[in-house]
Amino acid sequence: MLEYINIFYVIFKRDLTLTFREKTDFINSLAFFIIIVLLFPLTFGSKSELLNTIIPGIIWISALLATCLSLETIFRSDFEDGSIEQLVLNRYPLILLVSAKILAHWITFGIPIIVISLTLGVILSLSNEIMMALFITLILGTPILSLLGSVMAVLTMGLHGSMLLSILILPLSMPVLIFSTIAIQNASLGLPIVAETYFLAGILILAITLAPIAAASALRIRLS
Amino acid sequence: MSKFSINNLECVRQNNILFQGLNITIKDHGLLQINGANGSGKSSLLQICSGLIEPTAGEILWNDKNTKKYRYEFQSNILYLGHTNAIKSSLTVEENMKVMHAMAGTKSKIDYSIILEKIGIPNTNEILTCNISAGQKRRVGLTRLFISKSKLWFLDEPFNALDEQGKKIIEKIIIKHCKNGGIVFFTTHQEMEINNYPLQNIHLGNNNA
Amino acid sequence: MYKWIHQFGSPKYFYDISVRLSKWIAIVCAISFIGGLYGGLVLAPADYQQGDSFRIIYLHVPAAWMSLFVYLVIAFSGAVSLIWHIKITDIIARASAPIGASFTFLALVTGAIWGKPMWGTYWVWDARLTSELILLFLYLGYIALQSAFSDKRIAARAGAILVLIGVINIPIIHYSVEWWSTLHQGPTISKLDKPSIHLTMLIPLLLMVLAFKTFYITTLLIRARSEILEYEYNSSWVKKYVIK
Amino acid sequence: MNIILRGLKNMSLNDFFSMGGYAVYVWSAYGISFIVLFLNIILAIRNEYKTLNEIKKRLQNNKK
Repeated sequence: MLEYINIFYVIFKRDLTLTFREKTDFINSLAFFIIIVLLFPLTFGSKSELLNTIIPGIIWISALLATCLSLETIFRSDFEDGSIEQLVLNRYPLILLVSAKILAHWITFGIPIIVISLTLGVILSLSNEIMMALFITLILGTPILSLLGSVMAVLTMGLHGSMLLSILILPLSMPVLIFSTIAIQNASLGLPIVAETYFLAGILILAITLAPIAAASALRIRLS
Repeated sequence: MSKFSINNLECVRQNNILFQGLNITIKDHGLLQINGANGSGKSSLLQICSGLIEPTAGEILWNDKNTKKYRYEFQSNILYLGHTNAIKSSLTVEENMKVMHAMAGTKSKIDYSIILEKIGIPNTNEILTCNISAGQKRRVGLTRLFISKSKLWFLDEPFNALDEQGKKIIEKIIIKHCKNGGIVFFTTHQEMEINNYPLQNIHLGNNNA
Repeated sequence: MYKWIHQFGSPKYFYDISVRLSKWIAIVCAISFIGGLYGGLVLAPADYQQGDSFRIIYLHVPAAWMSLFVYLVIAFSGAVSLIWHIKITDIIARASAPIGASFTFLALVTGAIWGKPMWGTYWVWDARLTSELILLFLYLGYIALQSAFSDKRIAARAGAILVLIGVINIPIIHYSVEWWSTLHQGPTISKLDKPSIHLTMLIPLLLMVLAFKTFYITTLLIRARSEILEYEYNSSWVKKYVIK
Repeated sequence: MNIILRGLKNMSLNDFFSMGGYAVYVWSAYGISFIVLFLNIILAIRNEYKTLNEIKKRLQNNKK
């Protein structure tokens, strides 16, 4: 049992060091996220009433788009230098290795987006309930995007053009976006947001159980 | 005493038949060389045997058990090394070897510097692999042969991008592995690579089509 | 049982069947189409509320129903081809995707056209129409993924994985859109639902559903035939067949 | 049987086409549907002939 934890930790640490050594993807995705959020106050005028009703929605949409762009990096570097074959053909179950990579992707791309969106929320002066709702929905939502996105990333690995990955992942991430924006609106009206959080948690658990299996079999198919 | 056998394997790629009705059985101490022109299906045969690709027909048995059903039992005894040497360019040589060590699952502590000396690129532990030459990268990839303890090796053109001295080192390690009970499949496009060890030879040419 | 599947799964056997079958099913489709249209347009009395504009139901409901049905067929054949590596189900999934996409497009267009006389705007954010729209994106994603691969076998099995995930997501999408639309708009008394309609209105509707289903099968068989030829073009029976 | 005949009797031709004032919507919906379905079937048939001819051509020049 110990060696499984060890291999999980080794792959996880390897991916973390890789992302922090090649900072480009990491910084691009966060810069992209911030720029999109800042576009909206510029277009709608910072004091307009309309703005602070839709700011949480904007933050969520740009979080979704930023994760879309960063999904490609999970398997691209492994696919290019061939270490994907070592992952598939080794003694440890592929599901374990793939979930290590997905967790590494969530840590390196999901958590910074959550931190930055909260700071943006503070800058754009959102009330505390909205901030809490935004935090909860992001904490539950971004892992779903990473999990579903990793399967799509495997399917579109090595194909030209990363548009295909976004076309595949966006329709599937609609429920996450819908439940999060409803939760935020309820929070702004002071209503309880328990129902949407349960939904998001339900989808998250479904994604955690199914996505690594799907990603593992997709990897085997993609390489054959 | 383990046995690796292939029964009437067939592979059709883009509607031309690479090979058909291939039967091979290899026991311990076996060494098999697969040679043929480029694109004659050498790598496909290797990838099919290692389970990466599915053949259009036929099956692969390890100790008479179908490798697809007993996938992880088979996979814990093999080492596959493709054309690309599967190392991360932004990690240092030692970090790459640490990952290989964990992937190979060997419990014993391994001193990486000794292996690097054996393979001919001493004290390059701390250098980032992007700053070393292609030949040295190939050798870092080949350090897997020292680290892994699997019995069955599938090596795809282990000798290319290697100078004379490198070829000798790899030849020595392959023969040593075969001597103490290992099985090695390797592909090459030159004629005879290893000549001081009894080896089976499969020639894949377009005459099979 | 397993032998039957394999025997049915062989492309040559499927090809012969499809040549004979598609003629008969085409006839059934034509008859039910004419019967449904005649019944719907002529026989059925005008709806007391919407007048004659409700006749679009005879196109909208079968198309919407078929769009989901075809997606389930693709998911089922994808699952079968993943588990048992049968070539025919790959071809069925690949051939039925464009048909399913055009059904969804039809459902959306007829739904929008129907919305104009009833709600005054072409596009109304009704729960069903929005989940149809997302289903259309799922189809486009599947077709785009299929055409992105050069090797047909990998394309089919990658598409199967995508569709299986899509199928698991469809109830989630449908429910979240339902939740979303009841929140924003309040429960629209949408006429898109199958109203408890009078018998003379119901029969044409069933005929139209039969017509759409048989249309799907005929087009699927024809499209599958050309896919089979492409798959097997260097095998002996294709050469014999082509020269004949 | 009489239902079918009854339909024909009381519906004169021009108010059949006017569809109780909603002619534009009903007929445009039916028109688009026919076009889409027709396109589907035609493309499928054309595709089949195209592949058949392609294979014929390929066999010819293989034989040469």
